[in-house]
Amino acid sequence: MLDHILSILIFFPALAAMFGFVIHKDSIRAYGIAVSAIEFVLALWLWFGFDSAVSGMQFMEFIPLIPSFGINYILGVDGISLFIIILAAFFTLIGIASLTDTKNVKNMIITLLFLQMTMVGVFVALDAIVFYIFWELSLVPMLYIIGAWGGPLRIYASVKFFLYTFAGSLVMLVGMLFMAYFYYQATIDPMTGVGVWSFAILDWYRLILPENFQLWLFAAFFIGFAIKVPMFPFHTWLPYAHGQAPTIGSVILAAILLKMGTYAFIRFSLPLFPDASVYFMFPIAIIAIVMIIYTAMVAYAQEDIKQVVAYSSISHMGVIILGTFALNVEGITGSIFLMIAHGVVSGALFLLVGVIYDRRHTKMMSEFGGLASVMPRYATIFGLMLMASVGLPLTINFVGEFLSLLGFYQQSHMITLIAGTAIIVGAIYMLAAYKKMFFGEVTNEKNKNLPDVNKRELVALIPLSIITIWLGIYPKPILEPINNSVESVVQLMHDKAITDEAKSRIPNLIKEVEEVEISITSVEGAH
Amino acid sequence: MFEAIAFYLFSFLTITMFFIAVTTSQALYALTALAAGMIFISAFFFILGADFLGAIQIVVYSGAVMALYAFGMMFFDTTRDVKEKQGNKFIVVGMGVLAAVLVVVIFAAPIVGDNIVALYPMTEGAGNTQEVGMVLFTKYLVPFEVAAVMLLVAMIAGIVLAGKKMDISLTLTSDDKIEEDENNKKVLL
Amino acid sequence: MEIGLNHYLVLSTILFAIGLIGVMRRKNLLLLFFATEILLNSVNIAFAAISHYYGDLTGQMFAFFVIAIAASEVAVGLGLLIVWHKRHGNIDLETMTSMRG
Amino acid sequence: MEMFLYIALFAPLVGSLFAALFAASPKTLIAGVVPSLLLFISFIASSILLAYVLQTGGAIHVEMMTWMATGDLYIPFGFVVDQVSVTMMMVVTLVSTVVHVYSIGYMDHDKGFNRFFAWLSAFVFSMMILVMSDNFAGLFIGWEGVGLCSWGLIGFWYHKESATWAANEAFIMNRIADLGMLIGIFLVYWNTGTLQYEQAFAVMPSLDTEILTWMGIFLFIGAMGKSAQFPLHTWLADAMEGPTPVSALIHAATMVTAGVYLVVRANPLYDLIPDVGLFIASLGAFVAMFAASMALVNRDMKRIIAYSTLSQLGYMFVAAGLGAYWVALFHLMAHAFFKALLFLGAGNVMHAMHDELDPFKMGGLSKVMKGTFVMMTLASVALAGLFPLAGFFSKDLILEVGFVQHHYIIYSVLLFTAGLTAFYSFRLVALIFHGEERYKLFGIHPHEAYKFMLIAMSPLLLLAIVAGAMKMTYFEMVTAVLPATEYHIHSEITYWIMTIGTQLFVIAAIAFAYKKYALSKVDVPDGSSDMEKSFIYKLLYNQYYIPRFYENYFVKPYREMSHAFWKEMDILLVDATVDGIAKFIYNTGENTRDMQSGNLSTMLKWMVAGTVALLSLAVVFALAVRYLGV
Amino acid sequence: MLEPVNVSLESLNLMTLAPMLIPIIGALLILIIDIAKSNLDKTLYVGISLLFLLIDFSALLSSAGVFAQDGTIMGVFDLMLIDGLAILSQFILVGASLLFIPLALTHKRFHEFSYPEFFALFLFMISGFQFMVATDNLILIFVGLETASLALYTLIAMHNRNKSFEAAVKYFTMGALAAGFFSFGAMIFYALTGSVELGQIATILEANNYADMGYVLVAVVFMLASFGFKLSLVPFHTWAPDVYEGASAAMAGYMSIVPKIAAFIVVMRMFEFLINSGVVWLEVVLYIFVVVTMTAANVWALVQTDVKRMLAYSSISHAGFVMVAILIGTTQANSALFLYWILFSFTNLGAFSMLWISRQKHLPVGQSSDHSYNKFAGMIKTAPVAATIMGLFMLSLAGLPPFALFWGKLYMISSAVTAGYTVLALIMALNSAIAGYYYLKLIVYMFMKEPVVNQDGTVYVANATMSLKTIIGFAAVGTIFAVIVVNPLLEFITAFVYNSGY
Repeated sequence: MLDHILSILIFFPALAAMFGFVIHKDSIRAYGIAVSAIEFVLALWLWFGFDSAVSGMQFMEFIPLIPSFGINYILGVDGISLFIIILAAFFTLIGIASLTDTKNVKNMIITLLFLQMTMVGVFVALDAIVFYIFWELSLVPMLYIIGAWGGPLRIYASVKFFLYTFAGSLVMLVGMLFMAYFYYQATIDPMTGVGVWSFAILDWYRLILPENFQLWLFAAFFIGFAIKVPMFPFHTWLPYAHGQAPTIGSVILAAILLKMGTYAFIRFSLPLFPDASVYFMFPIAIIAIVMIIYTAMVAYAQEDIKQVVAYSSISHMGVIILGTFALNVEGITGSIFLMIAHGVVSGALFLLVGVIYDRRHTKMMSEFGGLASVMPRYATIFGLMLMASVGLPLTINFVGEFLSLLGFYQQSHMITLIAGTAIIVGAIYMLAAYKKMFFGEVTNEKNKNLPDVNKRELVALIPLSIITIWLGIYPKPILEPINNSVESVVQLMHDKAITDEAKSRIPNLIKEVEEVEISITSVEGAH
Repeated sequence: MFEAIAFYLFSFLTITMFFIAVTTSQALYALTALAAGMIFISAFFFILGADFLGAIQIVVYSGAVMALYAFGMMFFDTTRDVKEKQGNKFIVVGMGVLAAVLVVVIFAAPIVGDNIVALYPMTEGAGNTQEVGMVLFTKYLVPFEVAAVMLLVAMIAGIVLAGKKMDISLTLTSDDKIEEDENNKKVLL
Repeated sequence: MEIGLNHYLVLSTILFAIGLIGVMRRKNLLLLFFATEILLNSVNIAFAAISHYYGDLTGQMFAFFVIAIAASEVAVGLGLLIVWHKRHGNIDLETMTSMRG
Repeated sequence: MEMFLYIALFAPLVGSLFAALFAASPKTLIAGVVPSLLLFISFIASSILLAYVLQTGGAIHVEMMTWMATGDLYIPFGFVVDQVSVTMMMVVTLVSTVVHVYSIGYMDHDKGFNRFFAWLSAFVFSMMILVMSDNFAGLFIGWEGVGLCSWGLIGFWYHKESATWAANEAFIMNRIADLGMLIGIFLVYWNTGTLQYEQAFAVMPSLDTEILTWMGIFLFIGAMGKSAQFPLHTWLADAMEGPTPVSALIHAATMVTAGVYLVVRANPLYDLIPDVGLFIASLGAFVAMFAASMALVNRDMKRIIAYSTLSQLGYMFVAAGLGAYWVALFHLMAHAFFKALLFLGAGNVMHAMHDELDPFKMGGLSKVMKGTFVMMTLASVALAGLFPLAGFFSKDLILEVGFVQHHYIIYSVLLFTAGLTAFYSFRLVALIFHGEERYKLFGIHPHEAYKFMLIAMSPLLLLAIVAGAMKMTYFEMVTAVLPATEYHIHSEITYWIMTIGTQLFVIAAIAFAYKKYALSKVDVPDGSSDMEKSFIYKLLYNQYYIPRFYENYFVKPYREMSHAFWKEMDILLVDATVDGIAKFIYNTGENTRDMQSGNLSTMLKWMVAGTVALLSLAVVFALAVRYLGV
Repeated sequence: MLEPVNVSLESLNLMTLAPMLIPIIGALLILIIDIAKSNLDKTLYVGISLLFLLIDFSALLSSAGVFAQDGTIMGVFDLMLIDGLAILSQFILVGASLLFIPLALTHKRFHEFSYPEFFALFLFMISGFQFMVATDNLILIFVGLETASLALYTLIAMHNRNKSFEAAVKYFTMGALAAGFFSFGAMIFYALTGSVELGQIATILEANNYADMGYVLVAVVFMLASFGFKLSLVPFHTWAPDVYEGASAAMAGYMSIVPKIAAFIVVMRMFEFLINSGVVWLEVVLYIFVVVTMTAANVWALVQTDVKRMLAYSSISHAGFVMVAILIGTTQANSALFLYWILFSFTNLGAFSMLWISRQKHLPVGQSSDHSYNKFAGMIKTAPVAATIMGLFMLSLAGLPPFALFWGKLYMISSAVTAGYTVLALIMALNSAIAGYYYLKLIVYMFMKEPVVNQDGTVYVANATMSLKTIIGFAAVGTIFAVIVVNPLLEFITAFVYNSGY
């Protein structure tokens, strides 16, 4: 069964969702929890069966789909994707378990299960088109979740979310088609004059492109990814999406969906275009700085607690981007770890915002104040997550943030110094928000008798708190597999780099080159 | 010389007639001018040796088509002056003239006649009708049959559209009403 | 003064242009149909001329079928006009603007 | 021995978690007692470790487990108990035990009793990590940990706006410095390839001075934040919003000295870069005087002590900067004892005065609070550096260091500051304990604190008195790891002149303070006296207007800029552009849909127009081909 | 004297006529039955039509088999040309018709289906289109085109309400103008080459090395105008929205597919050789055409308030998208055209059918058109299955993977990329994004708004019968599981297109 565990992981929730249609709406929640729990167990099983020492892809599956055009159903998982998959399964589980919306629960749970399919699919796909399928498909359930259960501006927010990402990914699709075409060109057999179409990412890895081609393709992929991440200035959909989405939507959006973009950078942009990555390193780093500082400042100005968390997500994504473009093992490992960390922490923060929203039906911070005395447990968990978000050592976020910044320091001291202000500006808006909500006297009558977090909410929050601290103290089980896979990526990049600049920027880990590269010389002749 | 005189004469006549046909505000004038123009065109056919075509032109157009139009005109009662509001005449005439000028600019140059082979050459000594028949019933047998189908289609179309059955629309009548009418044995269908 | 193929082509063009003007300026549908007849007829002249100058019968064939087509169009066109006229009592195309935008 | 190390380290954590169990429930005595006991155990363990270190002269080094490992980076949870860290451990565990016990009484009536102990013990745990860690990353954990606990404790009374504000300020200010520290750590890593002290310091001599200088500067920036050096000093005074035991433990004895500890710990680095050292010393001297000057006029008891702390930290940095690491550490230790004592005494006074902080509203308390009076006076004496108390030995040593190293300006500044110190310390004592009983005007009935609190304070008193005597033992111990420079003024006469001169100067300052505040009539200042109107007074009273400066030129612009970024940039520029593109497309459709007028004639015209347009294109092209031969 | 012509029956290859004759026979049969006994139920005629279409389909299958073996077949004095394009397009023609005919079996009674003539005309029309694609002789193309068009005008008008008359008249009039353009263009080609067969024309023009470029271009202009009308390229598209709105939804869906594929084939035959022999002008003009058509139609679709009209504009945009294949002209592009159109047929016919089953005889209360967006508001609550299926079609039209149309788009854009049309590929991609908006708008209405028209959802399936549901289910399944058939389809198409020399 482990041979097909990835397919099972993808399609089990979808099948279950289909069956969900016939389940009575009173028992749908139990059904949803059961399904997502099974999925989570499967994901854990995947981890269990995963060989941490291996840096390459594992559990590969291959089914021809459109072989004549090089599109095949190829799956595989490595250290980079493994934990995001587990995270996705985990968040779906606790998302459903802590679901508080009562309107159309059945539709919601079915949608969530479909969403889970797409999320897992994105991270295990090793064929660009299969990746693209899940990437795009993930928009639909999210569109529905935001649009059907969201706030007053929900339609605007959901449509904006959808179209913005959709537009970006179409540009990316063009890039993918170019990539496949270049592969075709490179593999043209001089005897027959016929090449091989392939959208398999691992095939693409073996392709060395001339620098100017890399630049253009990098840009095409970049647009798709940057909007998803979202990077400044493509970020404006996010505050609306978060602001309007129901709690569960925000949680999954922040925890998993945003990670697709950064994951894709590591899966596509870096190994495919090492020279372009080096070329664009500094512009992107500057964007990352803007994301970090600018959005942190905007977060500080917010009046709505959910918007604070939303903008904080962008700020953190900036650090992730920075770590990714450190192009060394420390930075990339850090950024992947930070993806997971940010998933856990921001997911938890959105859940926490949801807790208070359920009670008061407002998210404006001015409505609160002094909650620490009314809801001490809530305040404590919120405080913990806040500190994690701020990047306090021994919380999960610190490991990622530290490694990301450490990694980038090798590339540029100045930029890291500026980016490092993340820890300052992050503290500013988070503490300010916490102060507004939890400190001071309870002034608003409505807040006087708010119940503290209940069991259902704790079911979601306690595990998250435990993970937050556990992985902050002992990140090794996760860091190690990530590290191994990242090392092979970095080595691949180093080997593929053609410019001296790139060769010197990307460290050589001095390992044996496993694969023989196919060098393209004929690509120039294509146009 | 004769050919030239004939060409210019009939050119003048057809152009005039057709011009009247599209500009006059009297529907009757238009119809008459059109019919006249058609007949003048058949003159060209005769000049060019396409006797069969000339005959068909007179029979079909001046005979059938014009008659149809005449009936139509009576039906629509358009014999009176037709008031047609014109927007910007300049655009209409301008575009027409421009189109003509543009094409004429191209047509002013002679065609390079190389490599042109008459696939169905006219045979010396055979009448035009004979030639036409020969080609029509070999090479163009299929289009001929399709044209027959087309005429059938046109006929059915004309009958259906002008038929009485179109007067009461089932599309606009509610189903209950239709049932009722059918039950009352009123002839609807 | 030899009358060449180009003469006929130019004549055909002029008649075609007249037809176009008619198509554009006529608001009465019946008269508009007249203009479309002119279009087809103008082409027929050219076909016959080319056929003549090349000594090839295909042109005449084409003209023959064009006439057939023109005749069929009249039938369908008049049918449509009749239906419209029955409902609206006019055949003015200015009244046909229920769908737009 | 490793077991004792772990006991010393984790006992406070256990205590904290234990108290945290009760955090949400009403006051439970056990939540205070157990952590105190555990801390005592920790103290015992530390003492055993101290004994071990003293005996063997070696260090205990353990590596508990891996924390982070990726690429070439390897960071373990490693702990080292050597002479330096064991000193710190002793100070920390001792003072915190005292403070814990004291707090049982002090926080007696507080609703957040249990929560308080959770935070307090957590703080001790962080501090232990900070001092025991064997690498920079571990240090940073403790560094941030104490920051967090400091935040929690300053803002302990979270319903008070000023407290929460001060907590956030402290946290954020520290974060600014932490960034420097982080960069310093990055520098260390990328240049030495490791973050372990031992290995890193071993590599450093082979590195470029420039790189080392940067390393030194950035690490010191970190230290500046924690130790509240100028210009990051404002948070310390505001931090006095926290409960007084917190001030005693965190903002006097332990956390604020972390910066000094860092410099001492990194002595191999700073030895290589004397220029940076000199800068540190100069800054230290400046802060010493700067802080003392503000203490002169302040009217808040705790703030005065806080400024005094600041000033003493300056002294420590002078010593550390000048390479006299062991002196700095020695003063750190001594200072911890008497300053904690002073704060706890102040706490007693506050309790007695129902949280009144203005010493002008007190006076004559010596009658009702004998024990406290004695303790505070002795602590002040120690602070002033009078023989034979602890301060004399440690502080004079720093003066000597300055003198011996020919940094006469620093020396004079420090000397002058010593006088100021004596003045403001006794100004405070005089105002609180002597003179008229002004508190009666405000209808307060002061009472002495619980006995056990006083007893708890007594170890500190003892140490404040006798710590100086341990100087030579101490010297021998720490110089096993620190540079063993002795600072002796070559000429006996100069030495005696200096010492006695200093003592006389200090005594004079004390006398002046007593004359002015204890013997003459003191009014509660109402801003009417000439002194209060003078520029200098206002300058000092307003803390050189620095907080206001920060408020006006950093905080406010930041807030305004944030708002502008949100409203003007994010919404009006970035988002509006995105929406604008969408709207443009939509409006294009809206504006051009008239093309579809529904009029058949127009439709036909469009068709002809399209054809004519194509024709024109075609003819132009064709003519170009025909005549130009394109 | 004229020599008698000896013709052997084998050389005529009469079998090439079979697929076109079958619907004609069916139509005549229907007419005869009607004469023999009137007032028979429409199911009979639907059955007969289906039967003959199926026979037609199998005839096509056998032609395909022959083609796969022997390559292109000429027949009946070389007039009929059965090559890969002809076979593929006839498959689409007949296939789409097969899907269309059962839509006549609605729950409500609509005027046109009460005529046996409707089915006869329909079959005649199919045969007309079949003739159009199975020859390269301009005369037969013209006659086939007119046969089909005249039938189509009538079919539209037979819906019998004001809008359908208006639509038919508009379509007819513009069609007459387009016919004029066609004949004028054909005339110039004839003048240039003395031939009306496209293959012959190509040969002669190439032999002359395009000496008469001016003539060629003018001919191309008129042909473009004529087929621009058929394919609804901007600015010749103006009929399309009105006609789609006026026709019944089923007919509109049908019209968005069948006439266009026939026109595409002719255009492909006509322009491909020109493009490939480097007529830069045509390339430029087609470039402008496809970009303008895609974009403008999309932009107009954005502002529509009626779903059917929106779908009309969207169909225009899709046509522009597919026109790219003609511009590019590689084998891959031409294969993409067929792949796209097959997948598009499923999806678009499905979408229009969804409108068809929600059709009411009278305007819903408070609505200004048959299928306003408002009518679909909150459909997920009242008719969840219908809403889901409709949403599916919308997503597919938007090109969301893995639904049918995505694969078409993918392959089409890829062909642009492969041929070096980078900018064009980007424009295509961005246009898909713009298009996303209006498809999404319907989804938004269906899934995210509260119902306004009625609360019980019956309105959405008012017109539904088993056969309609079957067709929609078929289209939906095809849309979802398209990925399975894409590979065999692609291989089949590529082989056919390649072996036809395109």
